[in-house]
Amino acid sequence: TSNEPSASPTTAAPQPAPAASGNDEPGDKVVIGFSAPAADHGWIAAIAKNAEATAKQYPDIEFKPVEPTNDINQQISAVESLIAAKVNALVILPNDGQQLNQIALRATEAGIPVINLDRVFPDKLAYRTWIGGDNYGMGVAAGHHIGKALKDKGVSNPVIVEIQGIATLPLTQDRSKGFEDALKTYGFSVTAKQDAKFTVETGNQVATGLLQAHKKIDAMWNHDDDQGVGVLAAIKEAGRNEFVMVGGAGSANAMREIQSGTSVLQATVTYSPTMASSAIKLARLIAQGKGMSDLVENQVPQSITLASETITKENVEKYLDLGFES
Amino acid sequence: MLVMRGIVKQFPGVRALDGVDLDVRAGEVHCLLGQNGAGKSTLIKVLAGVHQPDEGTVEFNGAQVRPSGPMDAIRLGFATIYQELDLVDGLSVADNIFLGHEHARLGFVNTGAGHRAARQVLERLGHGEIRPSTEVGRLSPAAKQVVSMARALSHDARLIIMDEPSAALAHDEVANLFRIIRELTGQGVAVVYISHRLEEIREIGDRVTVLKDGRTVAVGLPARDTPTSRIVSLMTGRNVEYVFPPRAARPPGDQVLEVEGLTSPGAFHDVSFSVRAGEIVGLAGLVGSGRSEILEAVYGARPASGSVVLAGKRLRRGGVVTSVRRGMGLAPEERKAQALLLDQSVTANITLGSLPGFARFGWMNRARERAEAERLVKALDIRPPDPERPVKTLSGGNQQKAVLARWLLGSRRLLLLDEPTRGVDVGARAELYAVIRDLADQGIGVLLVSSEVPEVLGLADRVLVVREGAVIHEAAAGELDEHRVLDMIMNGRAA
Amino acid sequence: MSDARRPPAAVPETGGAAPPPARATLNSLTGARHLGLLVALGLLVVVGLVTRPENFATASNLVSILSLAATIGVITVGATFVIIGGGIDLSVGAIMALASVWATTVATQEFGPVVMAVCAILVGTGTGLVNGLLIAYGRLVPFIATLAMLVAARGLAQRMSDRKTQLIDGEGAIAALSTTRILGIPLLVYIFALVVVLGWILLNRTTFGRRTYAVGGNPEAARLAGIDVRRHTMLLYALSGLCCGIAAILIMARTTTGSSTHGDLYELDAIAAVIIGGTLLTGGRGTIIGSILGLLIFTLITNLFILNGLNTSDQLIAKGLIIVVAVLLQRRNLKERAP
Amino acid sequence: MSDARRPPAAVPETGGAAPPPARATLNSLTGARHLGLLVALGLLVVVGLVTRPENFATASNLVSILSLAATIGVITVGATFVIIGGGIDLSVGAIMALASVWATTVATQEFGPVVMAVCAILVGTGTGLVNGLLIAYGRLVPFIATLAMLVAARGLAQRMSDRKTQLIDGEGAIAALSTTRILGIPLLVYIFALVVVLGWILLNRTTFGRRTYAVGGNPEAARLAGIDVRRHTMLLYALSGLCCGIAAILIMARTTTGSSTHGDLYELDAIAAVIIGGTLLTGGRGTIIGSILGLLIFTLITNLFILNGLNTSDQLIAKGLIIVVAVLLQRRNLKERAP
Ligand SMILES: Nc1ncnc2c1ncn2[C@@H]1O[C@H](COP(=O)(O)OP(=O)(O)OP(=O)(O)O)[C@@H](O)[C@H]1O
Ligand SMILES: Nc1ncnc2c1ncn2[C@@H]1O[C@H](COP(=O)(O)OP(=O)(O)OP(=O)(O)O)[C@@H](O)[C@H]1O
Ligand SMILES: [Mg+2]
Ligand SMILES: [Mg+2]
Repeated sequence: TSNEPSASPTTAAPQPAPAASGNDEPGDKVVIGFSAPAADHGWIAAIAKNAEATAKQYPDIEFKPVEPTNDINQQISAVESLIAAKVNALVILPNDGQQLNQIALRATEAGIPVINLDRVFPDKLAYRTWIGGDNYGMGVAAGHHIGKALKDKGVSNPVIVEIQGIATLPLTQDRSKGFEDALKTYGFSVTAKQDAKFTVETGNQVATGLLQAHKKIDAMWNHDDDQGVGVLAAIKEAGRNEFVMVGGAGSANAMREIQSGTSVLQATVTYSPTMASSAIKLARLIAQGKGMSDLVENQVPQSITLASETITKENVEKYLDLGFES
Repeated sequence: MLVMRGIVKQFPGVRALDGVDLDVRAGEVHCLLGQNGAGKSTLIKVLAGVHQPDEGTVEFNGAQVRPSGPMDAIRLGFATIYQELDLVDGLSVADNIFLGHEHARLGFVNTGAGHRAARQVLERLGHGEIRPSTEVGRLSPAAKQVVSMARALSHDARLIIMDEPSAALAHDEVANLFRIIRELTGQGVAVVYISHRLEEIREIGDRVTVLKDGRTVAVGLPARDTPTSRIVSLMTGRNVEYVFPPRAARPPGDQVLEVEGLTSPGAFHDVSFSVRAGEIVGLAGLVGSGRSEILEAVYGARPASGSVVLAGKRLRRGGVVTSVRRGMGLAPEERKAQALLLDQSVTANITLGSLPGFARFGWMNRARERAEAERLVKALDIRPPDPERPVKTLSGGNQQKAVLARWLLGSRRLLLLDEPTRGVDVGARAELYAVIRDLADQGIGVLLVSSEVPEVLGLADRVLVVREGAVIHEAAAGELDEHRVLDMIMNGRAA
Repeated sequence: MSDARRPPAAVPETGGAAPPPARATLNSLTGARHLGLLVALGLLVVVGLVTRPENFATASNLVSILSLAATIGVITVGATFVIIGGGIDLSVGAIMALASVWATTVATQEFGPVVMAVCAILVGTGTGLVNGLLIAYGRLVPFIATLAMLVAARGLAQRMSDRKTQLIDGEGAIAALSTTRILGIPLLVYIFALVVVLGWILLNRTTFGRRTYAVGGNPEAARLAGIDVRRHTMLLYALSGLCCGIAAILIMARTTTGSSTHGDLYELDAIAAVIIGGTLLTGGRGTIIGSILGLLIFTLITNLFILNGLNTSDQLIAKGLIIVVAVLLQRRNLKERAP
Repeated sequence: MSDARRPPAAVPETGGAAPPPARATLNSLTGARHLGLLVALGLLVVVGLVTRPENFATASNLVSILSLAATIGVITVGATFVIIGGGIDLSVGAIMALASVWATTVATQEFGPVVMAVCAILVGTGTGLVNGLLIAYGRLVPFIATLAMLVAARGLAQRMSDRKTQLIDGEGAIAALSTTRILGIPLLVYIFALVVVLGWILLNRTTFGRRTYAVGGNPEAARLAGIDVRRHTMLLYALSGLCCGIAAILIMARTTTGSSTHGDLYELDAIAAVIIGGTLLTGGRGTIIGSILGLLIFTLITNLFILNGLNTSDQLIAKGLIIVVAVLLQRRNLKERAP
């Protein structure tokens, strides 16, 4: 493990590179509203922080975050208040895209462009642009990494366990689907899966149980590096290291583990919270009526899916400063 | 030894004490008399540090004291037996007796020593059969009273205050209590004794102080020689004859209740009797003889085998709801635990048993409800006469009247009264007797349990003597006298 | 002694005889209790006016506060009955979730909005009835029975929905409850108000309400007074379930979805609102008005946070402090559990 | 009526008179109460043996169950005291989180593991003391005071940690509590056992324990007996806080982190364990052994689910049913709130 992680004050969000053209020149003043779930989780906290940091870089943005909450009813009220305040653009990471669809639609109807971050609204009329990670792709990346490693080792009939995040989120189901599909190409399948709740403690509890249930494991995919801290502690306590572990999201801590080379955690597949920075930038461009200068079109595209990258010991250097502190 | 002067205590809306004087000498039994709500309990609570007086002084052995809390009072050497039993149900007898002054070293309880000491106190009280390790919640009211007394004795007190200690006790137990009191006074301990039973005052008391409406109206009367009529008129401000209303002239009507072979294992067995309309049937017996259980079983509140027929129709066992709907009513023995909604108003308490009578399709007619409650508050002279007052701010006797008032509503065929005059003062008692007789005269059957034999004999038309869960004798009240009944209930001799 | 009716002379003489002051004190006490809540609410309003003068006092913000309060408000009405009746219901949020999921399954949606609404109400009431049966006749402790129901109902809801959020057609009649406005106020706020009024009437003007106080205040006395305590207890939980069913319709209208995640931790919020409102957790005392005021305080706090964009941590700290202050303003009076 | 000594004939009839049967009933009742729990535990063990013969009965699985139970077990001991004393503490999980965060800040970590442990304990006890002061002297209802503390402590924990999970050096003495084993059992299980034993002694063998029952069973009687009910109430919450502090050390050892998300919903689990264990929510009665058995039932259920790879939804449904069955096995007895 790293020695004093909390000592290194790398709290600052990664500084987004300046735009290739004159898009960074101050334009019309725009008010950007921002609503996200409660920051009780490292990844979400990084989202909120990145959004704020990026907004601060532009003197022409007035950033208006509202109370983050995990209660759908309250998030609806929060967005209502932003609509009432007549912001120029709305960046929304909904607790649940389906449940917030209605209110996003209302914002769009009120003439406010909605930038949908990460969890998608089912109704395309509800948003102007969607930007988010590729949950299915994340599962695929993890599946390929594990499939390949086990193929190389020549294992047949491997025991593969999966520790999910919150089971009721669509993103969890997408990740699992991708993982399953990728493994299938190697002729493997998931032996057991359990859901934790994105917290260190639940990760620890679920991992403890799974390690008991399976005396020999060949590979483990943990959806989330935050809960991964607890998972790793459980693995350590049980004194197990016979398997390959892959993480998810790409926290700085997970990267340090990978870098150390001594951990069971050999890789993690990214789901980067930098998307929040991009979302703010897009919101600004849309509100100011600008396009993305690297593209030919005069307007921002309708959807942008970030690729999920696989971080291993080989390429970890390159990613270290994009990693978020959980 | 103890001198209280000009004590004033104000509660929201009530001046409970309005300048009371009291002086108690070492080694005497000083009796405190007064109507329900006169302020007796409040006065002794001031002494026990439960209430802080608004005005007035307390002197003890010549020094000015001001007990600021129960702890303080105990330290001064005042021990108190409260009117409402204040025991912790979940703890054992020994733990209750020594609560707050446990046998302990460095915080660790010495259970053995505690049990030994508890046994000693209990034996001194003549109740060696109560085990120190028994959970108090499982004891009968009488046994709880003994534990309360044991607690007071366990302190090395110089003044013991007893607020109606005999209310839950039967004849024999009272005698036992008096023995202890004499023992105590012999050692120079002073006793302040509150009771509504004048004959007790005569037997044990040395001097009497009379309270009326929160004021002292007489100090230091000789307990034995003051005529009853004088005491009663001091208490009530009028002359009350302590007599029972005359029995009905006309013969009782149809059978209202017929009980056959009623049995509840462990409590009573094979009980059979009947009650006619307009008849008062009394159950006489010792505490613990099973009378309350018989009433509960008749009422359907306790499982029992055998048949209960009310007005010609057999009742399904175990259903209070049906019993009430068919015209029964029970005024239970422990008013606080079993009868009252302490937080609610007098009105809500009175009408609780006959809510459907005040409602149409479930909708309450509140005006009629209030009118009826007001009528009953007046009729029974519940004081203060404010039907909206929460019942918990009433004195004990007035609470008892509210319980009775509940069953004066609606059309009742049969009333079951368990110790209806417990804690009720002399004047109000006469009124209650009149009310009960009045009910019977209207054709209602009454089944009455009382631990005071004269009350049973004076009020009932017919008396059943209960002993150890069985009816051992039945006779018209006129054919019995107190001595014979006492002999039967104690020795089992059916004369 | 045949003069059963007492001579009037004695009456003015007695100690506690002066009823007018007594009455006054009593009333002012009750008043004071709600006064504390009103003062707390008032303070929050002042804070809102000072910090966000341009947004806070707008009609749209007030409507938004009421819409937010509606769902949990309906549940709070049911919870008030249960708690006054001496029980507790931890399963409210889960029942609401289950009702919302059941009412939005493909099979149910086919039959249209009325059937969906009826379905939600039946599921809610039925589940509440199961609680009631377990507690009243199975003699389970309410805390445990409803905790078990919480767990089981959420599990069932997840199972029925396959853990997915079930969308309702956005243009349907259910969603219209949230989008249709009369006098600028969405229908669901009217439903909330109606439930509060009916609840108030039921509690204060009917024998059912009287019995609720009796059953909670002293179950043994209620039983001996001829009240069927078990049946009543069972009905109380069914009533709470009914409220959850209605709340399910409201949340379906607001989110246009049914989901097993709806109403997470509503049980704590509802109980907190009821207790801040002055209802005793031990039963026998309490008011609907108090509960609703308590709830509005919570909602207003949230609204102020939203308007002021406070970060979560500071919000939580502030919320804790505000709760304490609000309650200190209306100190519990008279007999309470702890000293 | 001068015959002072009562004829012996009457004696065996009087209320508390017949002690042998009374005693027997009592003992068999207590026995039966725990018996119910033991039967439920036994059934779960049988299920484990049948469904996963190769994994369930292994030493390492048992150790793992105990390690899992340790953290919340310590909290349950404190919660038992509070509930027997007539109160309730909803803030346990939040206090544990705050203590874990405070003890793992950079500033604290500098001073080494002993200071970290002391810090966790002080923070826990101190926060519990604040609860106690608010309840005993500020006269707040326990439910509300500790709810406010729940909210505020989580907020403060988030603030201190800047919402990050704070890592502890994995090789340090704190983590060693989890990894060092004596006779194959990790140190933290010994700590858990020690807390249970000390708690049992405190409750059953000291005046503090007796007074806890008295304060919970009948606070007025306790006051009249000269017990300082307020002070005692305050101490009960401080004790609960102390247990949370100890639990914080254990969770730090297990997860090698301090985090504001630790202990989420522990309050419900702890209270549920205490009540399943036979302690009355209204206070005055209960046992430590019962609470621990209740907790083990919960832990065993979770363990079995994971071993058998059940999905969460089915887990929840099964858990609800098991709770009901476990409690039906040990029907609440004697005086209980509802009928
Ligand atoms: N806590 C209280 N709050 C308000 N009023 C009270 C309170 N306690 C007693 N009172 C009132 O004070 C008066 C005196 O009551 P107290 O209990 O001292 O009477 P008492 O003489 O003991 O009567 P009883 O013989 O019925 O026991 C009554 O009017 C009663 O209603
Ligand atoms: N809860 C109980 N559990 C076990 N036995 C009980 C219980 N209650 C009463 N008993 C027993 O039933 C018998 C009758 O009790 P109880 O004291 O009620 O008689 P009673 O004649 O009504 O006396 P009282 O004068 O107190 O009304 C006694 O032997 C008593 O021990
Ligand atoms: Mg009195
Ligand atoms: Mg009796």
